[in-house]
Amino acid sequence: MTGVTRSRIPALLAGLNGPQTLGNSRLFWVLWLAGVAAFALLPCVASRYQVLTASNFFISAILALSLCLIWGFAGILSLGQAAFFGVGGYAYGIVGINLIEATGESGAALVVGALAPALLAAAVGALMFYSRLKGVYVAILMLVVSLLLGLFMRQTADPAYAIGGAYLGGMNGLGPATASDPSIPNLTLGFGELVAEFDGRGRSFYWLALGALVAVYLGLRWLVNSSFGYLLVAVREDERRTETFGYDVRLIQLGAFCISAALAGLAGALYTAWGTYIHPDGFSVGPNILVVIWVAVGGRKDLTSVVVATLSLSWISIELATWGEISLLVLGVILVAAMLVAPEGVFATLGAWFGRLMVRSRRRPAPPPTAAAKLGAAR
Amino acid sequence: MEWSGQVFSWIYQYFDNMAFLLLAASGLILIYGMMGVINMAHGELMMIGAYVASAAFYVGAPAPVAIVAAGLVAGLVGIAMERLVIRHFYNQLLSSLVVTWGLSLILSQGVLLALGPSTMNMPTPFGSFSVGGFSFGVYRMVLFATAIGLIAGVWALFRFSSFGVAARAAMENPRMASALGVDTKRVYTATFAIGSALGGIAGALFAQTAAISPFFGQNYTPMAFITVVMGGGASAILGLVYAALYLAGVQTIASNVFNQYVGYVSIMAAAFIGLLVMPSGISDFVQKRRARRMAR
Amino acid sequence: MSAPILEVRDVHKVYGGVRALNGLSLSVAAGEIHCVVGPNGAGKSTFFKTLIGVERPTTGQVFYKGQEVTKLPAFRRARLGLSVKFQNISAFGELTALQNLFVPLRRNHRKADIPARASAVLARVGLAGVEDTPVRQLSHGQQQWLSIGLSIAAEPDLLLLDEPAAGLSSEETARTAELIRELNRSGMTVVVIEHDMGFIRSLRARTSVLHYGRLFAQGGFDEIATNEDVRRIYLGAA
Amino acid sequence: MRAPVRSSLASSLFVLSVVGGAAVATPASAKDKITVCTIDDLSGDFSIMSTPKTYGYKLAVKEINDAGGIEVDGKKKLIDLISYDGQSDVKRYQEMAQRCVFENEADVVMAGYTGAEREAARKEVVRNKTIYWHNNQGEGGIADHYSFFAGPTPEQQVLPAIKYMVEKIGPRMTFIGADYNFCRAIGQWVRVAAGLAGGKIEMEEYFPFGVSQWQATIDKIKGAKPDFQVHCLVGADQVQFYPQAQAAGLKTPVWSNVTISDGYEHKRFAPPSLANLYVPPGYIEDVPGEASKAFVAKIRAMFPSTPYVNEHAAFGYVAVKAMGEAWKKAGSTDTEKTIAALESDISLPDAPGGPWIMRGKQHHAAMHTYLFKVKEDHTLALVSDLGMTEPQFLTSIGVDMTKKAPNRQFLPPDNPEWKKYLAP
Repeated sequence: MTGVTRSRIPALLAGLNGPQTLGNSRLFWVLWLAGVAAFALLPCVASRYQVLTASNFFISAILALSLCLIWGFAGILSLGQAAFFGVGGYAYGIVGINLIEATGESGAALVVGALAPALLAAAVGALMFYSRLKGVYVAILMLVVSLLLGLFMRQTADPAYAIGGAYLGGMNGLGPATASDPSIPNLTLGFGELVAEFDGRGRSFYWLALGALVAVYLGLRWLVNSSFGYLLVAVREDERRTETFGYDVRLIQLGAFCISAALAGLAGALYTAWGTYIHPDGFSVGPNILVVIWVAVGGRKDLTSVVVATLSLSWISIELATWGEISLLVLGVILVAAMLVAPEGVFATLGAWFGRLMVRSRRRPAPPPTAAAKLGAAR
Repeated sequence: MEWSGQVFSWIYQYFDNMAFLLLAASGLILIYGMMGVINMAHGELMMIGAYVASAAFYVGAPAPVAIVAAGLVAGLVGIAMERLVIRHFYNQLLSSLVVTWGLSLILSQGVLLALGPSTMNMPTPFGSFSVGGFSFGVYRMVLFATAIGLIAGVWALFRFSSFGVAARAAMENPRMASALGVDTKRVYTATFAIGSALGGIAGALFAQTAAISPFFGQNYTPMAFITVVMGGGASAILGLVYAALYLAGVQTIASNVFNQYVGYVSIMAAAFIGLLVMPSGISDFVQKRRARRMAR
Repeated sequence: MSAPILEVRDVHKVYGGVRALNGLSLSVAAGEIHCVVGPNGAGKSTFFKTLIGVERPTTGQVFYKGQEVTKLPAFRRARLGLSVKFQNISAFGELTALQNLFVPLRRNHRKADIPARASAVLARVGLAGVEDTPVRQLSHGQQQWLSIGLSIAAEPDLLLLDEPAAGLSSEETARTAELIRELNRSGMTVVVIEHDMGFIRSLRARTSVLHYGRLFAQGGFDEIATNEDVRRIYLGAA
Repeated sequence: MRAPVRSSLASSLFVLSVVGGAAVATPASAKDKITVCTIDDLSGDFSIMSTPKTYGYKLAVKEINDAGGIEVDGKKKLIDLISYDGQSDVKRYQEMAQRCVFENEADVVMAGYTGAEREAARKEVVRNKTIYWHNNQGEGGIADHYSFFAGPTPEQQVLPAIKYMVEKIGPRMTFIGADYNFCRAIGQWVRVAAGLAGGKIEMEEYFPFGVSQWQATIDKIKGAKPDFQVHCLVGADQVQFYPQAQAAGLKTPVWSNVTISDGYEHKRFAPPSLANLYVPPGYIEDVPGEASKAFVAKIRAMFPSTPYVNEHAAFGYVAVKAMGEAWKKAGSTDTEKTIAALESDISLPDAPGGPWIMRGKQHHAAMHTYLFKVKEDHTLALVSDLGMTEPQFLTSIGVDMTKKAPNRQFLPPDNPEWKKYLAP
């Protein structure tokens, strides 16, 4: 498929296409653009509640993409992705409270929100990967890190837990230390007089979140289809073999891990800015598993599927919450059914199936059969 | 208050902490260690055990009968789960995690809808005894003895019985085992059933000290997993014992030297450090050390 | 004979009570093809793993180009010019052949040059034209050759091949042997670890026989093939 | 090649916009009703406590509607009750609070059991200038223009009850509690109460939620030989203290304001685990009086499977009734007018636990609290009617909500007179 499409697609898109991602055809990109455009126009028809809820879904999708990068492409299982989300969220809040009155903007807080978890990932990741920790051991270690962070944040009810003007606030969540300190600021970007404030409840924030999601999505598509992306897949498929080409696999894993943490942190920072609220419940087992669910139900090896799954599942579960006691039961049934029908991910399976269907309906076999392929078929 | 009492109290706490980890993890170790399935619904099997035991107890069954009944019912539920769902997810760690998370939602929420938010737990039997001016509940020691008994039983089953040999063969190399006439399907189902029954029994035992609700089991699952993984895969059952010895030891020391908050945090910290030092779990680490010693 | 490019001295390796290597000493001269054979369980794979750095010997030393590399991780040995191919097929199935070659080539070459170099490597191992084919669609033999291609794309001084002929048809085996000779002619030292005596015969190179984790015999192929003791351990094992 | 995904996305987008269109179309009819939006834990760990609260809401709404509704803007309007399941999940509270405010355009939002749930929902509700109610005990001291609290505060439970315990049982006490905001606040209040009543705290320790093995702590408490213990043990793990303490022969009386009133532990633990436990509820089923009996009868008639009519049921009921009175008094559902009405000391003389009066300057309510003791067979004995307890804390530190709301939470250290009691 790649061989056919490569030549027909504008050079701009070439870097975004490849076998690491489903959906490389012109049709896909046309539909993709239509989808993004529809989302961009959504605030014109949807209610305020739907707009602000969708903003939250976009943030969740960024978080899911961050896990998809390390789990789907680098083969690192993590049960602690929400830890980075939480750290990013707290970092945004703490820096935002302390700087908003001095600088009038919270862009720096957003940057710190991405950097702080990346630093944490560098520290924890270096310890893990240089100890040759693998598979489920990484997953559990990251869960432990998340639980430890949660344990710490929960017991910060004492007013002594204040960083500048920010009071960590224990279970009740981050807030101002004294009555004269500001509360967690809205996302405010710009310098001096030229600042724009993005209220989490409004359309401007919606477009910003959508833009961030599209940017992260395209950025990751480019990354996994670049030679570094091939390297990630190589590490996933055979760590030892990759190492024998002279690569320090641990460093590659660490790099991917830090990028992933930064993206999760970005999502966390956006989440805090969205609701101007952050609390330590996000470090517990449930939220960590939720990220895994989004990625697994979508299909961990495909970015598009993960985004679609996250948006759909978030939407389904928030609608179910209005059904009362039966909601979690139904969600459980959906999860089990989805995993039984498509263990490799519902949307990835669906996408691959449709891809084959399209090829067949055009009555054109996918790759021009090379001599090699013929030889392969003969065997 | 005498020294003898204080020392005994430390030992008692150590055993108590260990019993908690061993019981919560005893069923999981089979399912994770032998089938490569992270069963997030294990806590719900414990919950079912607790409900069954409590119901049996209040219709007049003696406690031991109630506990056996809990094991049987949880085992049957386990068989159903395995036949319908789990068999598609052997050795797929995170996929199995997602699907069993779904099962756990179904089971806990189903029980909530069917039976309401809570039920009466069972009284703690046996009373207390005292050593050097300190008094202690007998039941916690019974828990510990039962935990050791269950672990030893499972170990013996897999070590000595023909079922155990077949099971280990099926885990190691399913294709080879089935070629040799082992019905691998049935072996898997039976292993899962035994793991589930152990969960049910653990739930019934905890039901005599803890409040019972549909979400009863969720408090045990994460800690049980950390223990199981800490133990490592080189020798699953022995690894579990090592992990319980290690984590409970750190916890007991930290709670007494500092306070119980530090003690609780120290389990997590000990797991963190332990995994970094022993990246494939304790049993693997011990095995490698032994190999190195033999080489010299 | 020229200076040894690779040398192991008195290497022991113990796994959980099993002595896989038991005082093995062996050296490989620069520029030669060197075959290592032995019956099942002789310690061939362990030997291979300690050479490439995936396993560390329990005791003993490994030297490469005169430098001790015993404790060097695999990727550092690779950067010194040691390249390997594992026994099982070790190309990356979910990437295309071209993308596979990106992995060894991107360390030493600019991105723009890589496709051309990759095509050259593919041509050299007889796989011209498969650039954009996902590797899992290639035949078993093609995957083996691509795997060798990946190894030589790193432009090594020493190439270690573990059972390069496993699972190949006789025609493919002959082509593989020809490829190895061709690589050797271009200046590469090649170590072949192999169970199949037929394949070794076609290489006609210096051969070391391992048995119970030690060097059992060494010499030209004919010398080894006619050695009564070697015949006995092979038959005994079979 | 991902058209199905895209098209399914597109179709869900379509669904979204259709739903959106419908939502835009509905407000006209919604205006005919008064909207009460509630979020409670119907599933998850806290459903034990919070499910009865929805019973209280439903009963109050039914009573008001059966009586023909409330006259606002010159027209009788019925109350529309919208209930969401918070699933014991903090993030869900934030999301559902938004739904209440924006989608349902609620006139009042009542949400949350724990402090974390409360803050997640409350922050979202008040920043959108909507009235918020929290209807069970909390750490108190929240002084916010839009926030009202139906349940008892620590000063109403801790101060009178500890005074009673010190006078009747003895001055020496130990304190153990869960390490989070509520129990930390209770700890501070206990210190204040001990200081005021002449008691002495021999030991004070906090524990994370997962702790379930208590032998070390039991030893420590025994070593301290207190006259009574004060507990703030929260969650399924921590309450395992009780059977363990019984088994280990620790029989010292216990006082706790988080047990029985929310989770009716005496109905869930086999006797005699909780024997000798003193609790100070604002309401439980065992509270005497005609109003209490009538309330229990009405709840059971409507929800026969109710395991126990707890504090949540009563204050959920009270909150809706109080809002009804306020709307009636204001003659409007306008937020500011309703707040003004609420601040004029709305009272419910026939509340389940006895007369209940919202103190407008405090946004907290005056009410009866009671001291019960759990007997060997787990029946409850009324030890003392602690009488009508007034919330005074905010007033004592100079807050008057009818004049200016500081929009923050105050805790005992904010009272300079209590500094001496709080010093470690």
